[in-house]
Amino acid sequence: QHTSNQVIEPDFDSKIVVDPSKVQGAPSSEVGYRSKFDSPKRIATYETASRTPLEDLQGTITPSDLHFERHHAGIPEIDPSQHELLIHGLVEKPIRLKLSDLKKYPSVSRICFIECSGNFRYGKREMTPGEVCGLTSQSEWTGVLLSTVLRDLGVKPEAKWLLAEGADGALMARSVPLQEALTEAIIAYGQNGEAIRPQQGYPMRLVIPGFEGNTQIKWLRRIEVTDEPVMTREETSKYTEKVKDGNIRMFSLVMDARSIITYPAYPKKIEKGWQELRGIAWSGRGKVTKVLVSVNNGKTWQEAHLQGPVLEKAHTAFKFMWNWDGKPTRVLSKAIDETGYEQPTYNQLVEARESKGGYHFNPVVGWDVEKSGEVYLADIKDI
Amino acid sequence: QHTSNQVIEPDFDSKIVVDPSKVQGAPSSEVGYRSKFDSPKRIATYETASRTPLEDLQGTITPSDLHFERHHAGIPEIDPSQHELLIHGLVEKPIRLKLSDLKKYPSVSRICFIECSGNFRYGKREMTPGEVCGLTSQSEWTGVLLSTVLRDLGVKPEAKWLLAEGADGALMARSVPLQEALTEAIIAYGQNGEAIRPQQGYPMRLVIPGFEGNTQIKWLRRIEVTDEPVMTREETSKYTEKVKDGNIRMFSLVMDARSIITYPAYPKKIEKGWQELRGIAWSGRGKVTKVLVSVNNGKTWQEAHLQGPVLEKAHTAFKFMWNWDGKPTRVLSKAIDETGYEQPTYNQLVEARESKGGYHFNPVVGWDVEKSGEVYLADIKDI
Amino acid sequence: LATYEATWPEKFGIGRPADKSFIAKWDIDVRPDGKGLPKGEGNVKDGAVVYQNKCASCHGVNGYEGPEDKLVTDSTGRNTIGNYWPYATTIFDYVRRAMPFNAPGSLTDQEVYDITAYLLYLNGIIQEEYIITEKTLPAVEMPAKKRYILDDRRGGPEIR
Amino acid sequence: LATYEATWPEKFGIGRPADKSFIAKWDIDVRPDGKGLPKGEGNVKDGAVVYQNKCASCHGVNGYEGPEDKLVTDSTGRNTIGNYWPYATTIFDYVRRAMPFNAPGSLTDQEVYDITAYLLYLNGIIQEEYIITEKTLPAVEMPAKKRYILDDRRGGPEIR
Ligand code: HEC
Ligand code: HEC
Ligand SMILES: [Ca+2]
Ligand SMILES: [Ca+2]
Ligand SMILES: [Ca+2]
Ligand SMILES: [Ca+2]
Ligand SMILES: [Ca+2]
Ligand SMILES: [Ca+2]
Ligand SMILES: [Co+2]
Ligand SMILES: [Co+2]
Repeated sequence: QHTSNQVIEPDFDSKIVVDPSKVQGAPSSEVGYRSKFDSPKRIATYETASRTPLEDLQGTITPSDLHFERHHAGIPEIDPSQHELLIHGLVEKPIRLKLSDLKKYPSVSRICFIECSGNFRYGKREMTPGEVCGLTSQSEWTGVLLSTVLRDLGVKPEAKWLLAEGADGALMARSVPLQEALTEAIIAYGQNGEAIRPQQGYPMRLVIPGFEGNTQIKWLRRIEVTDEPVMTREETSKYTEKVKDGNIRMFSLVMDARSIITYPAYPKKIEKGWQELRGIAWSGRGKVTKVLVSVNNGKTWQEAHLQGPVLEKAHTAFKFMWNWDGKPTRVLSKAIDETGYEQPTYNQLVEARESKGGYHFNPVVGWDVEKSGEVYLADIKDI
Repeated sequence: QHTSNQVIEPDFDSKIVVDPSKVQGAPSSEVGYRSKFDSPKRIATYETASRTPLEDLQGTITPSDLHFERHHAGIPEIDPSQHELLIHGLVEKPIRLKLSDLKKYPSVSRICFIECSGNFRYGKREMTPGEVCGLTSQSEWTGVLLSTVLRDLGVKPEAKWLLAEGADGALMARSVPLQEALTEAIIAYGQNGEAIRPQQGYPMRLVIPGFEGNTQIKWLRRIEVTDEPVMTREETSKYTEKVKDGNIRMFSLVMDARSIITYPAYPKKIEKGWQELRGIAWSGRGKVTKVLVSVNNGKTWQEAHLQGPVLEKAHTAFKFMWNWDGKPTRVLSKAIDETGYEQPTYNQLVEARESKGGYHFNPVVGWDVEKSGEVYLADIKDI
Repeated sequence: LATYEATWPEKFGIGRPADKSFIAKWDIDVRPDGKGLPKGEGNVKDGAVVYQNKCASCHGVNGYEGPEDKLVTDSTGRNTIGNYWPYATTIFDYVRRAMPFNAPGSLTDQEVYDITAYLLYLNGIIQEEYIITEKTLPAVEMPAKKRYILDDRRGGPEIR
Repeated sequence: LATYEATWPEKFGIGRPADKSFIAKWDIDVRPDGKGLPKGEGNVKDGAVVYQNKCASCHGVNGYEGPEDKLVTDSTGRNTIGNYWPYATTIFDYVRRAMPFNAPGSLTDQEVYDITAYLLYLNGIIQEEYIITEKTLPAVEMPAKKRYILDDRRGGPEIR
């Protein structure tokens, strides 16, 4: 549109600081890009997982390309024109659905978190929030309610479970109780406005708000309605946890309430004076009703401010205004949900479960603030 | 982590369809990517603007890299360590704030739309929703309330306006009434969880929910609190509109209620039978309370379903279940907001304003569905 | 949504019917009661050969040396088929759908039967001469079975 | 938020004070009453020279041939300084901040004064010998000024 024979090109590669108001900037583009001065990255230490850098984010939406990953055979590349979802088993009318078919059903959108039930690591002082529990992310998911599709097919009375299966190399498969799935599960094809990313299940996945991530089968290609669970490897050998009396608990499907302070946190360094302590809290059982914060190593707890709208089964941002006096201390957070569940300490969990880790381990975590202002992950056994 | 001397690489480049369950997929990565089968693009026909492809999106969040652009001197590249926001004028204590300073204030996040007040094009039957009104996008914005910052500085009693100015080549500047800005304006640094993209104002911008996009100064470097508006070129020569009796209306700041059906829409082709008609509706004056849809060229109107939670000054998804009988018809939508404002027709606007276009032109638009199932933009003068 | 639903047709009739042969091709799961198992029989001796050829590189010559998951109980107490898996049918189901890791879906049902027998044998659950079939596999009692309980937590203040 | 605010200190004291000289460097806006105008004077003749050198390539030798925005009224009735701009001070403010498009911020105040005079002259608003200064510029009456009204719509059913 603009004609000129003497355009001054901005200097994109040099670090020389020019007054940006004195040069013409870059033109518009088909796809935007990040500033080179702020390009957060996932923590991708394993081939089959990567973590959301919680400490680099703000608000509650996770950018789609920073959504955590966990896959068991890598990310398949799927041509949607070749992909079908088979729904069969205890239904009157088994069907095959293409992506274009799915989009014909009444659609729903919902903002909720997806968390891997193996989302807890500790053991070093030098760990970031993302390293501790970055296997949780939040998106606005769009798709069709499973109940809407099954209403069309006719579910037989003896149906009690379903098996959901992916098209990936692991043919990842999980059994889910039908009643719970019919309440809220979405066969999703949209994530934050666009198509689901390949890493999150393109072209379609299950989203079961509040459920452990592994049940929310990505690259979904088959749903079998059944009378009993299949007892796949992922609901027996994995995604079960050792609890009291030598027992192994299975089908722990709902993610318990949890929270983490993302600022201040390792590797940040803070200064004496007023700061806003920030974090996220969430519960698979509904709304977070309260987040308690302690800035004196658990001696006293105060209520944090929750950023509205507080949604069900969603990452909820909390804030707490803190005047740091410059003395070494420990800051902690604790989520409470609408069922009255209060996020436990590590020691409470260990006592209740006779276990020091495993899936669904959601202890209170916190940060030691040193005199220097340096911040380190607090010793979990000491909380 | 995994050792193997015979990894079968997935074939990412060929179109040969293999059963994805029979091959190992791609590993995790620091930053995700889109499927090559679904990579929406902005409509970037001008160097200084690009449009959100509304027809390719679902739900209500706009992916940050598809947020519409409008700039008047290109996108500056700003090193945040060199950037400052100066706040001065009718304040007790003028200050300079760096990005790191801004982040120290109490933060807020809010999902709302930003729309350019020049967001309406027509004239051809072959136009997509994005081409007609893709200068609107929605994000979760994070930052500090302007009122929080000004509370610290002390505003003098005679203050009535503010001038906001960008660091871009245009030194883009707009006057905004102080009272309205103090209610909701955010000095934002976050967009959908991450830093604001350069195209949207990195490292900081004004977000004034419901206000016309041009006032929400990007690359913000100066706020002067004043007793009178500056009458910049962008609030006189541009961003004003000719109305009744030869008048020119200025400071039309709030975006009027509006809606558009994004499916079915050009260039889609539909088939006889049940379909979900989908779209978005929004109002700068608060919540959308109702969207009316007509599937018979305005003869009768029915209420569409609104996807909750319905937020203030936010794109709200609406849906309407329609059984198309295969006969040519016209589908229309009309937004109604909490003030009782009803989106007008083109003819109503032309009559009221004695003008056939210009800023803040928000007429009801719709789509002609032909016998073939092809869908074309309806003639605006005929609605 | 309630009022919205009231505007929907009784049936949308979207998608195409799935016939038996299509379903059979994808219906790969095997349940504890044996449902889903193909007819067949596997033995420990043949399983050992397949295992050494296709599995040992990742799981160790004896099944517990890694580098990947231990399949056989050793002194470390790590979870294995022998000490942790509640159902023998899961071995068949999982190996057929996901292993070998680098060539998933490449095994024949015969190979899967043989390997299943071999892994049960290595874990001391069946004798060397025991034949695994669609009838005998569901009948195999797994040592860990009795330890499994269902999660019955439904929120509320109790920590468990 | 109300309860949250109750936990805040009276002042955060964030950021560093901005002194007069720093503010002066950035405080570039010029208001209708002339506030913000540097001392100076511009004339039509010098403005014509600057205009031909630095502006004509985009706005035309006579100011209305384009290819970019028409700056001078012609028979097309398109918006221009002459028929649409309510304040003469806006010319100074805008040209200084944003023009030439490809070298924004490159003009001296002297050049801006001269161009402002020239553009007012081309639009028939001032005479050729009229001198534009920080005193006279705010006094220039723009033809379109009287047409401007403030938006007083506040929602509700009325269409305006
Ligand atoms: C190239 C490496 C590789 C080869 C070859 C391989 N595996 Fe695996 N195996 C793995 C990995 C990696 C896992 C863990 C996968 C996961 O957790 O998603 C695994 C997991 C398993 C498990 C589940 C263990 C548990 O406790 O949950 C079984 C059983 C298994 N493999 C059996 C086999 C058999 C049988 C073969 C040969 C037919 C085989 N594997 C070949 C890498 C391999
Ligand atoms: C390289 C091209 C180019 C040059 C050289 C240029 N301009 Fe412009 N001018 C533009 C463009 C493009 C716009 C529209 C900018 C926008 O809308 O954001 C514009 C807009 C303007 C406007 C606003 C018009 C209106 O009605 O709002 C004025 C006044 C103006 N130019 C004056 C000048 C002067 C004076 C010079 C020389 C000192 C100059 N221009 C040199 C491209 C140019
Ligand atoms: Ca990081
Ligand atoms: Ca498109
Ligand atoms: Ca089955
Ligand atoms: Ca497979
Ligand atoms: Ca000023
Ligand atoms: Ca400039
Ligand atoms: Co679980
Ligand atoms: Co306006």
